[in-house]
Amino acid sequence: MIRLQMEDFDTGAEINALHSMGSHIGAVVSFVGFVREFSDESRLDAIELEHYPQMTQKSLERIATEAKSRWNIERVIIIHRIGRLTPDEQIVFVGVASSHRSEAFSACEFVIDTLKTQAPFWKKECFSTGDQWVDAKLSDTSKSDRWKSN
Amino acid sequence: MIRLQMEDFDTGAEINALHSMGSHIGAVVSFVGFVREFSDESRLDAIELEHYPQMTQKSLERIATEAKSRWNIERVIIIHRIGRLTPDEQIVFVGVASSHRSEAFSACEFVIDTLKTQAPFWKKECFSTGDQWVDAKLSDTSKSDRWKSN
Amino acid sequence: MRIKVCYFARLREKLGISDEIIDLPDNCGNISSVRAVLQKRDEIWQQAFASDQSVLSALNHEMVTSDHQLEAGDELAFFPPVTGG
Amino acid sequence: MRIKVCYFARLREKLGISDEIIDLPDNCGNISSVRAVLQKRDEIWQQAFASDQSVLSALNHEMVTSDHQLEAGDELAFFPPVTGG
Repeated sequence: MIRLQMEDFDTGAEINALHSMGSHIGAVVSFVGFVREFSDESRLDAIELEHYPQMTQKSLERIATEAKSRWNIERVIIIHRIGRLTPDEQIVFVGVASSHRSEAFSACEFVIDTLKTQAPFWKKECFSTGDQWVDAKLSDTSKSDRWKSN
Repeated sequence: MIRLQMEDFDTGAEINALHSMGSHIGAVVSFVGFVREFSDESRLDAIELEHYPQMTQKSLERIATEAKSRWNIERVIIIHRIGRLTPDEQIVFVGVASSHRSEAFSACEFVIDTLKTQAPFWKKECFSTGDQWVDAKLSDTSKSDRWKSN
Repeated sequence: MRIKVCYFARLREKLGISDEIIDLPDNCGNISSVRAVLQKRDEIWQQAFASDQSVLSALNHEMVTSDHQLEAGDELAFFPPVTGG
Repeated sequence: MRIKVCYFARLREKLGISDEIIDLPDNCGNISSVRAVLQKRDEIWQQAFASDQSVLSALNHEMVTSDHQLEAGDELAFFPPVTGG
């Protein structure tokens, strides 16, 4: 299940929802990403998340589908917020439910790593001194690439 | 932070607590384990969790400390329930906060894998036809052993 | 042939446009050719598309490489490397 | 010398005892020796400790192997492989 939204989400409720989707689910692994308070040395006022509306949903569904085809997992929930977010707010949730915990760990990490290099979101950091688009990180590319050889 | 308790816990609150422990924490990875409804083919009434009170806390602290020494992570929360739990109840929470998500994933999986073979808990499954101690799984031993060679 | 082209994020701001319809010669070919056409507009466009790595492409909402062929009615998008999550 | 011995879970139920104080010869040695002493009690104790793998040991609240030496005042625990989480 994919959700794109401006509003915040309730991590505990999502984890319970994942678990309640099947009677043999014993494990839920989740990742939550937050807006940091500082970027380098500067205090952030906010971030703004732009995305490509016609493509985003499809792109995240494709990532979830690939995770399900590669690992023995039951459900995936991806929630990504868009718009303006202030420090400490939640940005993204990836939750995976499975009867096998190691598969849930791999699938969850795969989804967030792949999202970071494939899903059409762009972050702008807003400082009191002006705005700045965030540069893509080389480390994200290598984390994502690592799943290709598996 | 280690907690052993009879009561349920609020996963979302724990994840928020982990995040609020530091301004540069961008990622929280968590694992939640649940009581399954069925064991093999039989419907469970409940499970009972016995532990070794003088040892349990120390054992979990040692696992959390080892995780912190091996990965660049900020905080670890481990919550394990004891006593009688019914199907769908939460048993265990492992949450790891970090500025680096891949370290958080590894540390979280290490903690739950190690807990499953090192922490002194024993599960008994209660069926309408009688009770049955759970056998340790060989797969848990191999998951735990895998961290030794890393 | 006619296609829609969209621009996002830093690229959108630099070029001052979020989307447009452009007419291409029928045998214009692949995405690289469109980039070449756009680069001829002016200095800003030339620079914006100068590096292959700093501009990614999606064709009909799928990430693709620049050698992908185009068809009439396609929606082509250009954007910087993504930074969500 | 005197030590405390604790039993947990399936082992506790099988033996019908959760803990006891036992007196050992001063040079009794290691955990294996204690196991040997306990196995002599009767058929049930003999069987319970028959397999090395099915009974783990903790000495003063740390998991240890059976070759660990004992000292007076130690708390020794025997239990089946753990199944928490």
